[in-house]
Amino acid sequence: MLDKNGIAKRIAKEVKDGYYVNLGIGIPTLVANFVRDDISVEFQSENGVLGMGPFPFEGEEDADIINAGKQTITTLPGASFFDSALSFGMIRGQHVDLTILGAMEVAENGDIANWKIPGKMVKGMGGAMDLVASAENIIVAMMHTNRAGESKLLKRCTLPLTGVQCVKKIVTNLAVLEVTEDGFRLLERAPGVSVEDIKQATEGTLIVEGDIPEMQL
Amino acid sequence: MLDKNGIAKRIAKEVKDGYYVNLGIGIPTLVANFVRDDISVEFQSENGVLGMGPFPFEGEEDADIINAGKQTITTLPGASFFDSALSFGMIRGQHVDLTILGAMEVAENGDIANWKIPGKMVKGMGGAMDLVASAENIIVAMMHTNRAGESKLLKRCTLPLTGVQCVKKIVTNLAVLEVTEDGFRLLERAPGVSVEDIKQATEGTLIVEGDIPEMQL
Amino acid sequence: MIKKTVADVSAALQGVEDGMTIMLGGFGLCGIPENAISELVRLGVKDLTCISNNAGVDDFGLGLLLHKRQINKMISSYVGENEEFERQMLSGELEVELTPQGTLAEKCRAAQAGFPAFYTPAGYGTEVSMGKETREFNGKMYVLEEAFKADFSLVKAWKGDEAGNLIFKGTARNFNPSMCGAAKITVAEVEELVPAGELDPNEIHIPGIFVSRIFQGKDYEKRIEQRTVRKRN
Amino acid sequence: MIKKTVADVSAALQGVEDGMTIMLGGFGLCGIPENAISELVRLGVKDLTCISNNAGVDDFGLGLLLHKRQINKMISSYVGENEEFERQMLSGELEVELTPQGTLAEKCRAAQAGFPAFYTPAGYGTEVSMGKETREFNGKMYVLEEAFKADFSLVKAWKGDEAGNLIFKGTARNFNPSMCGAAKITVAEVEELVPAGELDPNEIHIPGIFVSRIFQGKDYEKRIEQRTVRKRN
Repeated sequence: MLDKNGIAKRIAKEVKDGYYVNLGIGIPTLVANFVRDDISVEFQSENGVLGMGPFPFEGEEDADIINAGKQTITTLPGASFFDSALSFGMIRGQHVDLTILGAMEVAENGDIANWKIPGKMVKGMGGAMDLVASAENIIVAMMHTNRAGESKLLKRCTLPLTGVQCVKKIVTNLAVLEVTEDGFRLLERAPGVSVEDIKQATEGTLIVEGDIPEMQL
Repeated sequence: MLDKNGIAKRIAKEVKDGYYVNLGIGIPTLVANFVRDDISVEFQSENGVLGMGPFPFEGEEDADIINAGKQTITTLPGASFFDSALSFGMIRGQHVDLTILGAMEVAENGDIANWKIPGKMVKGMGGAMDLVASAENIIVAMMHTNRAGESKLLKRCTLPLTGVQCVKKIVTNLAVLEVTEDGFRLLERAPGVSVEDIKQATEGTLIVEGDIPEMQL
Repeated sequence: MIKKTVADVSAALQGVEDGMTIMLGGFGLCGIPENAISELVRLGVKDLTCISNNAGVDDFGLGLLLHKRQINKMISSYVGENEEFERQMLSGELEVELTPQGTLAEKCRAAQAGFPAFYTPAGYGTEVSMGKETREFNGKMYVLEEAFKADFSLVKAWKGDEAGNLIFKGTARNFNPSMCGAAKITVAEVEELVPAGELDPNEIHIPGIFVSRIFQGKDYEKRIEQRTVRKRN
Repeated sequence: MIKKTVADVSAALQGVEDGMTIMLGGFGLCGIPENAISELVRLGVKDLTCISNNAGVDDFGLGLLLHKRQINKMISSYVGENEEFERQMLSGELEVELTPQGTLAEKCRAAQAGFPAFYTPAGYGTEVSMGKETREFNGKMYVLEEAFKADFSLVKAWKGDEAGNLIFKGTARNFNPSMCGAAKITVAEVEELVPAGELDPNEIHIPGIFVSRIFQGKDYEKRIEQRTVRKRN
């Protein structure tokens, strides 16, 4: 079973040379720490920066240079700043190669819910609806079950949707799964997790074909 | 009767302090020469410059700085360059206060035709359709009649239209006219031109109320 | 050159009235029009509809207006980080219209550029598209979204000149450029106001034609919401 | 940093084939991709559809392609100043689709930014709107125009870096920025190619994400169509 860093580490393997990547808040942010050094990747933040670097050294924070999580950041050589309209032009126009974001629920048809729980304070969708409606390549990073132990991989989402039929891949603390026309296809098990464990934790249709390998991290 | 410079001179009086102005090719271009020195005006060219100045001194031409007529120009302090999409955002978004352009025909309902003569080589509408469809304040600068002596102020345009019900004012070699719901209202006569002369040269409905003053140039 | 400079924030906000719709630039607390917000508090105008990506924090940014109950309705994409906001929203005192961030930006840009409406894929199949026209283009579904209509647009830039030309800095650019000229009156406050001719015409982000009034702001706090740093080795 | 540099114009235009749709930046002869046009002539690709505001002059710009009969169809707003163009158009050899200039720019920008279509007032009530959907918003009529679809976009910038970031100069900017990322492959030629990090991130007009390949152009002629000057006193 993986912890949050483990999930991020596994997702980092999906990041290919030459990719522009948008990372959501939470586990996705951690992915940047695990991307291989020998490939070229640029991180985009929807508030208007491409080519984000690490956090600044103490004392070098600039209030005018932040990411979408409102954290102070730095930029790398080749970076650029731009306005919100152009930023979402990048996203909507499918120039960003990979979007990694968290979710409350994912349905076996690729629907995703990650912005609203009826009856609770709603903070808003931010850029998530634009990202999921536009991106060709979306990976969800999340725990396989919620705190009550209920599956977050469902036949149908129960929460208000963020986007429809858009999720392509899911990496959880238990498994890597692909969204197919027939349901969630199990690709990999987390270390020490059995296919049976994953079946138990998955409410939606789970497709298990042949031997399921353990993740290589 | 006015010559081209006279028409431009009369139109220059319509340019008010604080106006952003787009000038079409031909007579409209001449208007810039007659705008009062004591008011602030900025000229926009749809190829991407605001704050155009006079032609450059000999030897100082820059191939990268031209107007929409492809002429080499200079810029004044406070000028800016921008791309075509933003430029037409200015025009479409009605940030340009006054558009002055030429025409082949104007109809009494404000329709304008200035881009195409069937059977002849068509060069294209350039930015004219965007300008006339967007601008709130359009003045047409043209001769009252064509080379064959036929009126260019018509009941209905006979040539393919550039825009509908958009022209507000017309300044010709004979008169200043306003487009109203009832037709062309005669506002001023050119020096030495009688109301009768103007009636003769106007095919569309001409409204003559009271004494028609002679233009002050 | 058409001069857009006004003496101070008070002159810049002349005409702001109760019940108006006001756009405000900024992402989080980054690039917000600090001076203009303070003046709105001082003026005490009420029943405002505010279009802003976020709603500030409890004691800064739009939180200051919320605290004084000056805002009736917020149109935003994300409104976390603000307890007073949450209280007013849950009690029904405050109306909130949540809009996807890219749609919010484009609704500003559409108003600036004279587009009445546009089709975007964001929000299709979600409650955001409820009551809106949806339509297929090339096998994909889109939602029709309309341009904003606003009375004032309050933006913050880094440098500006007398002609109203603006240059933004870093990610403080965000929504500010698209809001310029997207309301009847656009007020720009800048950290540095220079004479016309000092800014390179090639480096201007927003031409002065989109700005109605410009003034030199003061006392910028530029608060950081999430101060994240790393240690030097 | 994702490197976009290629060795030369020949590498940059790899993949251009007969029958493709190609966008080309420039207004008149200002800001046209001179190197890429020469390479298209050298390659001899035929049956091209070219999206470009103008069509060059007889012996320069797109006129060079017209002369070799490489263009089947032009989508432009203004095509004067070109006798060979006129001959081919009148004889029916060349198809011409005339589009209002602002609509042309926005059809590029829509393709870049993932908008399938937009409503514009330009051309309403004229033959440009024939066969297109028209619609009223707030009492005014608009025409629905769709985003362009193109295979290659060929743009010219002043400075560029290895990451594909671009800065344009003066009015040579024109259609170039909106065409970046508006086709499957975007090729940028620049007068000066610098290492990543040399351009100020705040001054970049088009981020490298919209550019597929970049190369250092050479032998720029930058011909002036209308040399207008004044005498010194």
